[in-house]
Amino acid sequence: MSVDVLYFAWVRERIGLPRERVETQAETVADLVAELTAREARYEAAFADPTALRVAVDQQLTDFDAPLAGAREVAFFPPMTGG
Amino acid sequence: MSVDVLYFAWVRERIGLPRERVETQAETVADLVAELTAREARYEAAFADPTALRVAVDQQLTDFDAPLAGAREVAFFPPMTGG
Amino acid sequence: MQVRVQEEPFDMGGELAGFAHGRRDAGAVVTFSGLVRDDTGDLSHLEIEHYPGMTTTAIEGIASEAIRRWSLSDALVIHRYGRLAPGAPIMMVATAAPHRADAFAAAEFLMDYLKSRAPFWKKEVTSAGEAWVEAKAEDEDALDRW
Amino acid sequence: MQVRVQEEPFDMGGELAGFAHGRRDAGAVVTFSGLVRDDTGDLSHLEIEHYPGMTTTAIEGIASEAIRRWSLSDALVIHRYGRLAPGAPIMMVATAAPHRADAFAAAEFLMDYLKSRAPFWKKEVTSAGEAWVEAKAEDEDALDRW
Repeated sequence: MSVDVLYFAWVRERIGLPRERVETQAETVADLVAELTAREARYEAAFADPTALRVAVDQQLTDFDAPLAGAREVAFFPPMTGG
Repeated sequence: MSVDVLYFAWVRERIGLPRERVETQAETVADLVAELTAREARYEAAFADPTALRVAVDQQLTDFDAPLAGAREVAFFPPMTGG
Repeated sequence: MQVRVQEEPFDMGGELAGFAHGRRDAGAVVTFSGLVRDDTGDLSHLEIEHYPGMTTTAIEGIASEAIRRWSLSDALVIHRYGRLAPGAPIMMVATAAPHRADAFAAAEFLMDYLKSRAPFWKKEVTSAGEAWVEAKAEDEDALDRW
Repeated sequence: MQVRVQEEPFDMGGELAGFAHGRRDAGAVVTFSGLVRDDTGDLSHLEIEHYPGMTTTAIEGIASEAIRRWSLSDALVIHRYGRLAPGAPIMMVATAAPHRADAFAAAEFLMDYLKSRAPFWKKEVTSAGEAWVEAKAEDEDALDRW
Protein backbone atom coordinates (compact mmCIF):
# COMPACT_ATOMS: atom_id res chain seq x y z
CA MET A 1 0.00 0.00 0.00
CA SER A 2 1.04 3.62 -0.25
CA VAL A 3 0.62 6.18 2.47
CA ASP A 4 1.36 9.90 2.90
CA VAL A 5 3.88 10.42 5.67
CA LEU A 6 4.09 13.89 7.23
CA TYR A 7 6.78 15.36 9.48
CA PHE A 8 6.56 18.42 11.72
CA ALA A 9 8.90 20.61 13.77
CA TRP A 10 12.34 19.08 14.39
CA VAL A 11 11.27 15.74 12.88
CA ARG A 12 10.68 17.61 9.61
CA GLU A 13 14.01 19.39 9.95
CA ARG A 14 16.00 16.21 10.62
CA ILE A 15 14.41 14.30 7.74
CA GLY A 16 14.62 17.35 5.50
CA LEU A 17 11.13 17.30 4.03
CA PRO A 18 7.59 18.02 5.23
CA ARG A 19 5.88 15.05 3.56
CA GLU A 20 6.45 12.14 1.22
CA ARG A 21 4.53 9.26 -0.29
CA VAL A 22 5.78 5.92 1.00
CA GLU A 23 5.23 2.42 -0.41
CA THR A 24 5.11 0.07 2.54
CA GLN A 25 3.89 -3.31 3.78
CA ALA A 26 4.06 -2.14 7.41
CA GLU A 27 1.20 -3.42 9.54
CA THR A 28 1.65 -0.95 12.39
CA VAL A 29 3.14 2.48 12.99
CA ALA A 30 6.10 0.81 14.70
CA ASP A 31 6.73 -1.32 11.57
CA LEU A 32 6.69 1.83 9.45
CA VAL A 33 9.18 3.53 11.79
CA ALA A 34 11.47 0.47 11.52
CA GLU A 35 11.28 0.56 7.71
CA LEU A 36 12.06 4.28 7.56
CA THR A 37 14.85 4.03 10.15
CA ALA A 38 16.55 1.36 8.03
CA ARG A 39 16.56 3.66 5.00
CA GLU A 40 19.00 6.45 5.78
CA ALA A 41 20.85 8.12 8.63
CA ARG A 42 18.52 11.14 8.61
CA TYR A 43 15.52 8.89 9.38
CA GLU A 44 17.53 7.13 12.04
CA ALA A 45 18.32 10.53 13.58
CA ALA A 46 14.68 11.56 13.54
CA PHE A 47 13.34 8.32 15.02
CA ALA A 48 16.20 7.58 17.42
CA ASP A 49 14.08 8.17 20.53
CA PRO A 50 10.47 7.07 20.01
CA THR A 51 9.48 8.34 23.48
CA ALA A 52 10.24 11.85 22.19
CA LEU A 53 7.77 11.39 19.32
CA ARG A 54 4.03 11.50 18.86
CA VAL A 55 2.09 10.03 15.96
CA ALA A 56 -1.25 10.69 14.29
CA VAL A 57 -2.93 8.30 11.85
CA ASP A 58 -5.44 9.99 9.57
CA GLN A 59 -5.18 13.07 11.78
CA GLN A 60 -6.09 11.31 15.02
CA LEU A 61 -3.52 11.03 17.79
CA THR A 62 -2.64 7.41 18.43
CA ASP A 63 0.33 5.28 19.50
CA PHE A 64 3.05 3.23 17.85
CA ASP A 65 1.10 0.00 18.14
CA ALA A 66 -1.71 1.36 15.98
CA PRO A 67 -2.51 -0.69 12.82
CA LEU A 68 -1.99 0.94 9.44
CA ALA A 69 -4.61 -1.03 7.48
CA GLY A 70 -6.61 1.46 5.42
CA ALA A 71 -4.59 4.45 6.64
CA ARG A 72 -4.05 7.28 4.16
CA GLU A 73 -1.91 9.64 6.23
CA VAL A 74 0.60 9.13 9.03
CA ALA A 75 2.22 12.11 10.80
CA PHE A 76 5.22 12.15 13.12
CA PHE A 77 6.06 15.06 15.40
CA PRO A 78 7.45 16.01 18.82
CA PRO A 79 5.11 16.60 21.80
CA MET A 80 2.91 19.55 20.99
CA THR A 81 3.53 23.02 22.40
CA GLY A 82 0.40 24.99 21.62
CA GLY A 83 -1.39 27.56 23.73
CA MET B 1 -19.42 59.81 72.33
CA SER B 2 -21.13 60.30 68.98
CA VAL B 3 -20.74 58.04 66.01
CA ASP B 4 -22.04 57.93 62.43
CA VAL B 5 -24.15 54.82 61.91
CA LEU B 6 -24.72 53.69 58.30
CA TYR B 7 -27.22 51.19 56.95
CA PHE B 8 -27.18 49.41 53.58
CA ALA B 9 -29.52 47.25 51.50
CA TRP B 10 -32.50 45.83 53.41
CA VAL B 11 -31.11 47.09 56.74
CA ARG B 12 -31.39 50.60 55.32
CA GLU B 13 -34.89 49.89 54.03
CA ARG B 14 -36.15 48.49 57.34
CA ILE B 15 -34.74 51.34 59.38
CA GLY B 16 -35.82 53.85 56.78
CA LEU B 17 -32.66 55.92 56.52
CA PRO B 18 -29.15 55.51 55.11
CA ARG B 19 -27.24 57.07 58.00
CA GLU B 20 -27.67 58.90 61.27
CA ARG B 21 -25.54 60.38 64.02
CA VAL B 22 -25.96 58.48 67.29
CA GLU B 23 -25.02 59.55 70.84
CA THR B 24 -24.01 56.40 72.67
CA GLN B 25 -22.04 55.00 75.61
CA ALA B 26 -21.82 51.56 73.92
CA GLU B 27 -18.48 49.86 74.44
CA THR B 28 -18.91 47.30 71.67
CA VAL B 29 -20.85 46.86 68.44
CA ALA B 30 -23.17 44.44 70.28
CA ASP B 31 -23.91 47.12 72.90
CA LEU B 32 -24.78 49.59 70.15
CA VAL B 33 -27.10 47.05 68.52
CA ALA B 34 -28.84 46.53 71.90
CA GLU B 35 -29.29 50.29 72.34
CA LEU B 36 -30.71 50.73 68.86
CA THR B 37 -32.97 47.67 69.14
CA ALA B 38 -34.50 49.12 72.33
CA ARG B 39 -35.40 52.34 70.54
CA GLU B 40 -38.14 51.47 68.07
CA ALA B 41 -39.78 48.55 66.28
CA ARG B 42 -38.04 49.36 62.97
CA TYR B 43 -34.62 48.88 64.60
CA GLU B 44 -35.82 45.70 66.24
CA ALA B 45 -36.95 44.47 62.81
CA ALA B 46 -33.58 45.30 61.25
CA PHE B 47 -31.47 43.73 64.01
CA ALA B 48 -33.74 40.76 64.80
CA ASP B 49 -31.28 38.19 63.43
CA PRO B 50 -27.67 39.24 64.05
CA THR B 51 -26.37 36.19 62.14
CA ALA B 52 -27.91 37.72 59.00
CA LEU B 53 -25.91 40.93 59.51
CA ARG B 54 -22.38 42.08 58.89
CA VAL B 55 -20.68 45.09 60.48
CA ALA B 56 -17.82 47.39 59.55
CA VAL B 57 -16.18 49.79 62.01
CA ASP B 58 -14.41 52.67 60.32
CA GLN B 59 -14.86 50.84 57.01
CA GLN B 60 -13.14 47.64 58.11
CA LEU B 61 -15.15 44.43 58.35
CA THR B 62 -15.24 43.21 61.94
CA ASP B 63 -17.57 41.36 64.31
CA PHE B 64 -20.14 42.23 66.96
CA ASP B 65 -17.60 41.90 69.80
CA ALA B 66 -15.47 44.71 68.36
CA PRO B 67 -14.84 47.68 70.72
CA LEU B 68 -16.17 51.08 69.70
CA ALA B 69 -13.60 53.23 71.52
CA GLY B 70 -12.43 55.90 69.08
CA ALA B 71 -14.70 54.71 66.28
CA ARG B 72 -16.14 57.36 64.00
CA GLU B 73 -18.30 55.25 61.70
CA VAL B 74 -20.19 51.99 62.16
CA ALA B 75 -22.00 50.35 59.24
CA PHE B 76 -24.56 47.53 59.30
CA PHE B 77 -25.53 45.51 56.23
CA PRO B 78 -26.48 42.02 55.01
CA PRO B 79 -23.85 39.62 53.64
CA MET B 80 -22.34 41.17 50.52
CA THR B 81 -23.35 40.08 47.01
CA GLY B 82 -20.78 41.67 44.71
CA GLY B 83 -19.13 40.24 41.63
CA MET C 1 -2.86 47.68 39.84
CA GLN C 2 -5.99 49.53 38.84
CA VAL C 3 -9.28 49.56 40.76
CA ARG C 4 -12.34 51.45 39.50
CA VAL C 5 -15.76 51.67 41.11
CA GLN C 6 -18.15 53.51 38.85
CA GLU C 7 -21.76 54.02 37.83
CA GLU C 8 -20.97 54.38 34.11
CA PRO C 9 -20.81 51.41 31.75
CA PHE C 10 -17.34 50.24 30.71
CA ASP C 11 -16.03 48.69 27.52
CA MET C 12 -14.86 45.14 28.32
CA GLY C 13 -13.07 44.74 25.00
CA GLY C 14 -11.28 48.07 25.28
CA GLU C 15 -10.26 47.26 28.86
CA LEU C 16 -8.77 43.90 27.84
CA ALA C 17 -6.95 45.44 24.89
CA GLY C 18 -5.48 48.18 27.08
CA PHE C 19 -4.57 45.79 29.87
CA ALA C 20 -2.74 43.33 27.59
CA HIS C 21 -1.10 45.91 25.35
CA GLY C 22 2.67 45.93 25.20
CA ARG C 23 3.28 43.23 27.82
CA ARG C 24 6.46 41.29 27.11
CA ASP C 25 6.85 39.95 30.64
CA ALA C 26 3.44 38.31 30.97
CA GLY C 27 2.56 35.43 28.68
CA ALA C 28 -0.84 34.91 30.28
CA VAL C 29 -3.80 37.28 30.63
CA VAL C 30 -7.06 36.08 32.20
CA THR C 31 -10.27 38.07 32.42
CA PHE C 32 -13.55 37.46 34.13
CA SER C 33 -16.58 39.53 33.15
CA GLY C 34 -19.83 39.38 35.09
CA LEU C 35 -22.99 40.19 33.15
CA VAL C 36 -26.54 40.79 34.41
CA ARG C 37 -28.21 37.39 33.97
CA ASP C 38 -31.91 37.08 33.28
CA ASP C 39 -32.87 33.46 33.95
CA THR C 40 -36.62 33.85 33.88
CA GLY C 41 -36.92 36.51 31.19
CA ASP C 42 -38.81 38.91 33.43
CA LEU C 43 -35.94 40.90 34.93
CA SER C 44 -36.44 44.62 34.45
CA HIS C 45 -33.07 45.61 35.85
CA LEU C 46 -30.58 45.17 38.68
CA GLU C 47 -29.93 47.84 41.30
CA ILE C 48 -26.48 47.66 42.86
CA GLU C 49 -25.86 49.54 46.10
CA HIS C 50 -22.38 50.01 47.55
CA TYR C 51 -20.58 51.61 50.49
CA PRO C 52 -18.68 54.48 48.85
CA GLY C 53 -16.17 55.09 51.62
CA MET C 54 -15.20 51.45 51.90
CA THR C 55 -15.55 49.92 48.43
CA THR C 56 -12.35 51.02 46.73
CA THR C 57 -10.20 50.38 49.80
CA ALA C 58 -11.68 46.90 50.27
CA ILE C 59 -11.07 45.97 46.61
CA GLU C 60 -7.53 47.38 46.68
CA GLY C 61 -6.83 45.18 49.71
CA ILE C 62 -8.09 42.10 47.88
CA ALA C 63 -6.15 42.92 44.70
CA SER C 64 -2.92 43.60 46.64
CA GLU C 65 -3.25 40.21 48.29
CA ALA C 66 -3.69 38.55 44.87
CA ILE C 67 -0.63 40.31 43.44
CA ARG C 68 1.44 39.27 46.45
CA ARG C 69 0.36 35.63 46.46
CA TRP C 70 0.80 34.94 42.74
CA SER C 71 3.54 37.41 41.74
CA LEU C 72 1.26 38.95 39.14
CA SER C 73 2.59 41.42 36.61
CA ASP C 74 -0.64 43.38 37.01
CA ALA C 75 -4.29 43.24 38.06
CA LEU C 76 -7.38 45.24 37.14
CA VAL C 77 -10.77 45.38 38.87
CA ILE C 78 -13.77 47.37 37.62
CA HIS C 79 -17.11 47.20 39.43
CA ARG C 80 -20.27 49.14 38.66
CA TYR C 81 -23.10 50.25 40.89
CA GLY C 82 -26.52 51.78 40.19
CA ARG C 83 -29.08 50.58 37.67
CA LEU C 84 -28.03 47.83 35.23
CA ALA C 85 -30.06 46.33 32.38
CA PRO C 86 -30.14 42.58 31.59
CA GLY C 87 -27.01 41.56 29.67
CA ALA C 88 -25.05 44.62 30.81
CA PRO C 89 -21.51 44.16 32.20
CA ILE C 90 -21.53 44.42 36.01
CA MET C 91 -17.84 44.01 36.68
CA MET C 92 -14.57 42.73 35.31
CA VAL C 93 -11.28 41.49 36.65
CA ALA C 94 -8.07 40.98 34.65
CA THR C 95 -4.81 39.39 35.74
CA ALA C 96 -1.46 39.18 33.96
CA ALA C 97 1.30 36.72 34.89
CA PRO C 98 4.21 34.94 33.25
CA HIS C 99 2.38 31.59 33.46
CA ARG C 100 -1.26 30.64 33.02
CA ALA C 101 -1.76 28.81 36.33
CA ASP C 102 -1.00 32.00 38.30
CA ALA C 103 -3.20 34.20 36.12
CA PHE C 104 -6.13 31.77 36.46
CA ALA C 105 -5.74 31.22 40.22
CA ALA C 106 -5.45 34.94 40.94
CA ALA C 107 -8.54 35.76 38.86
CA GLU C 108 -10.58 33.11 40.70
CA PHE C 109 -9.30 34.36 44.06
CA LEU C 110 -10.28 37.93 43.16
CA MET C 111 -13.76 36.82 42.13
CA ASP C 112 -14.33 34.74 45.27
CA TYR C 113 -13.33 37.64 47.51
CA LEU C 114 -15.19 40.30 45.54
CA LYS C 115 -18.36 38.20 45.83
CA SER C 116 -18.30 38.03 49.63
CA ARG C 117 -15.95 40.73 50.92
CA ALA C 118 -16.50 43.82 48.77
CA PRO C 119 -19.42 45.96 49.99
CA PHE C 120 -21.92 45.60 47.15
CA TRP C 121 -25.56 44.52 47.38
CA LYS C 122 -27.71 43.51 44.43
CA LYS C 123 -31.45 43.95 44.14
CA GLU C 124 -33.43 42.34 41.33
CA VAL C 125 -36.36 44.33 39.98
CA THR C 126 -38.91 42.27 38.03
CA SER C 127 -42.51 42.81 36.92
CA ALA C 128 -43.50 40.96 40.13
CA GLY C 129 -41.59 43.32 42.44
CA GLU C 130 -38.18 43.82 44.00
CA ALA C 131 -35.97 41.42 45.94
CA TRP C 132 -32.49 41.66 47.42
CA VAL C 133 -30.21 38.91 46.08
CA GLU C 134 -29.29 36.63 48.98
CA ALA C 135 -25.68 35.64 49.58
CA LYS C 136 -25.09 31.95 48.89
CA ALA C 137 -23.48 29.65 51.43
CA GLU C 138 -21.35 28.27 48.57
CA ASP C 139 -19.89 31.72 47.93
CA GLU C 140 -18.80 31.99 51.56
CA ASP C 141 -17.46 28.43 51.42
CA ALA C 142 -15.45 29.25 48.28
CA LEU C 143 -13.14 31.43 50.40
CA ASP C 144 -11.94 28.40 52.34
CA ARG C 145 -9.92 27.09 49.41
CA TRP C 146 -7.49 30.01 49.47
CA MET D 1 -18.84 27.27 19.33
CA GLN D 2 -16.29 29.06 17.18
CA VAL D 3 -12.80 27.77 16.34
CA ARG D 4 -10.39 29.78 14.21
CA VAL D 5 -6.84 28.84 13.21
CA GLN D 6 -5.21 31.71 11.37
CA GLU D 7 -1.97 33.41 10.45
CA GLU D 8 -3.37 36.93 10.80
CA PRO D 9 -3.36 38.86 14.08
CA PHE D 10 -6.67 39.10 15.93
CA ASP D 11 -8.15 41.79 18.13
CA MET D 12 -8.52 40.37 21.66
CA GLY D 13 -10.69 43.24 22.82
CA GLY D 14 -12.99 43.05 19.81
CA GLU D 15 -13.29 39.28 20.22
CA LEU D 16 -14.28 39.59 23.89
CA ALA D 17 -16.79 42.33 23.13
CA GLY D 18 -18.36 40.26 20.34
CA PHE D 19 -18.38 37.08 22.40
CA ALA D 20 -20.07 38.68 25.44
CA HIS D 21 -22.48 40.89 23.50
CA GLY D 22 -26.17 40.35 24.11
CA ARG D 23 -25.86 37.36 26.44
CA ARG D 24 -28.71 37.22 28.92
CA ASP D 25 -28.29 33.55 29.75
CA ALA D 26 -24.64 33.64 30.79
CA GLY D 27 -23.63 35.69 33.81
CA ALA D 28 -19.98 34.68 33.55
CA VAL D 29 -17.47 35.16 30.72
CA VAL D 30 -13.85 34.07 31.15
CA THR D 31 -11.05 34.68 28.66
CA PHE D 32 -7.48 33.52 28.49
CA SER D 33 -5.08 35.28 26.13
CA GLY D 34 -1.60 33.95 25.47
CA LEU D 35 1.04 36.51 24.48
CA VAL D 36 4.57 35.99 23.13
CA ARG D 37 6.73 36.29 26.24
CA ASP D 38 10.28 37.57 26.06
CA ASP D 39 11.97 36.64 29.35
CA THR D 40 15.52 37.42 28.37
CA GLY D 41 14.93 40.44 26.17
CA ASP D 42 16.67 38.89 23.15
CA LEU D 43 13.75 37.15 21.47
CA SER D 44 13.49 38.18 17.83
CA HIS D 45 10.24 36.31 17.18
CA LEU D 46 8.36 33.06 17.57
CA GLU D 47 7.64 30.71 14.67
CA ILE D 48 4.55 28.56 15.16
CA GLU D 49 4.11 25.52 12.93
CA HIS D 50 0.87 23.53 12.81
CA TYR D 51 -0.73 20.55 11.07
CA PRO D 52 -3.34 22.15 8.83
CA GLY D 53 -5.48 19.07 8.21
CA MET D 54 -5.70 18.20 11.87
CA THR D 55 -5.62 21.45 13.84
CA THR D 56 -9.19 22.68 13.53
CA THR D 57 -10.68 19.20 14.03
CA ALA D 58 -8.53 18.60 17.12
CA ILE D 59 -9.53 21.94 18.68
CA GLU D 60 -13.21 21.41 17.86
CA GLY D 61 -13.02 18.06 19.65
CA ILE D 62 -11.50 19.69 22.75
CA ALA D 63 -14.04 22.54 22.72
CA SER D 64 -16.99 20.15 22.28
CA GLU D 65 -15.79 18.19 25.27
CA ALA D 66 -15.59 21.40 27.35
CA ILE D 67 -19.11 22.47 26.34
CA ARG D 68 -20.46 19.01 27.21
CA ARG D 69 -18.73 18.77 30.59
CA TRP D 70 -19.63 22.23 31.88
CA SER D 71 -22.90 23.01 30.06
CA LEU D 72 -21.37 26.14 28.61
CA SER D 73 -23.50 28.67 26.80
CA ASP D 74 -20.65 29.11 24.32
CA ALA D 75 -16.93 28.73 23.71
CA LEU D 76 -14.43 30.43 21.40
CA VAL D 77 -10.89 29.38 20.47
CA ILE D 78 -8.54 31.37 18.25
CA HIS D 79 -4.97 30.16 17.62
CA ARG D 80 -2.39 31.74 15.33
CA TYR D 81 0.50 30.19 13.45
CA GLY D 82 3.45 31.68 11.53
CA ARG D 83 5.75 34.45 12.68
CA LEU D 84 4.85 36.30 15.91
CA ALA D 85 6.65 39.26 17.47
CA PRO D 86 7.29 39.61 21.24
CA GLY D 87 4.15 40.79 23.03
CA ALA D 88 1.87 39.69 20.18
CA PRO D 89 -1.27 37.65 20.96
CA ILE D 90 -0.73 33.96 20.13
CA MET D 91 -4.12 32.60 21.03
CA MET D 92 -7.26 33.19 23.00
CA VAL D 93 -10.05 31.14 24.53
CA ALA D 94 -13.36 32.45 25.84
CA THR D 95 -16.08 30.62 27.72
CA ALA D 96 -19.58 31.73 28.74
CA ALA D 97 -21.65 30.01 31.42
CA PRO D 98 -24.44 30.86 33.86
CA HIS D 99 -22.01 30.58 36.80
CA ARG D 100 -18.40 31.55 37.25
CA ALA D 101 -17.05 28.19 38.45
CA ASP D 102 -18.04 26.53 35.16
CA ALA D 103 -16.65 29.32 33.00
CA PHE D 104 -13.30 29.21 34.85
CA ALA D 105 -13.00 25.41 34.89
CA ALA D 106 -13.84 25.11 31.19
CA ALA D 107 -11.31 27.80 30.22
CA GLU D 108 -8.56 26.03 32.21
CA PHE D 109 -9.51 22.68 30.68
CA LEU D 110 -9.35 24.19 27.18
CA MET D 111 -5.92 25.67 27.87
CA ASP D 112 -4.51 22.47 29.33
CA TYR D 113 -5.67 20.45 26.32
CA LEU D 114 -4.65 23.03 23.73
CA LYS D 115 -1.13 23.05 25.24
CA SER D 116 -0.58 19.33 24.84
CA ARG D 117 -3.16 17.97 22.39
CA ALA D 118 -3.52 20.53 19.62
CA PRO D 119 -0.90 20.13 16.86
CA PHE D 120 1.16 23.30 17.24
CA TRP D 121 4.92 23.59 17.69
CA LYS D 122 6.74 26.73 18.77
CA LYS D 123 10.25 27.73 17.78
CA GLU D 124 12.05 30.63 19.46
CA VAL D 125 14.32 32.72 17.27
CA THR D 126 16.87 34.83 19.19
CA SER D 127 20.07 36.61 18.25
CA ALA D 128 21.86 33.43 19.42
CA GLY D 129 19.95 31.14 17.05
CA GLU D 130 16.81 29.05 16.87
CA ALA D 131 15.38 26.47 19.26
CA TRP D 132 12.16 24.44 19.38
CA VAL D 133 10.28 25.01 22.62
CA GLU D 134 10.23 21.75 24.57
CA ALA D 135 7.01 20.40 26.01
CA LYS D 136 7.01 20.52 29.81
CA ALA D 137 6.24 17.49 31.93
CA GLU D 138 3.97 19.73 34.05
CA ASP D 139 1.84 20.51 31.00
CA GLU D 140 1.29 16.81 30.38
CA ASP D 141 0.63 16.28 34.09
CA ALA D 142 -1.96 19.08 34.07
CA LEU D 143 -4.26 16.85 31.98
CA ASP D 144 -4.58 14.38 34.85
CA ARG D 145 -6.76 16.71 36.87
CA TRP D 146 -9.66 16.56 34.40
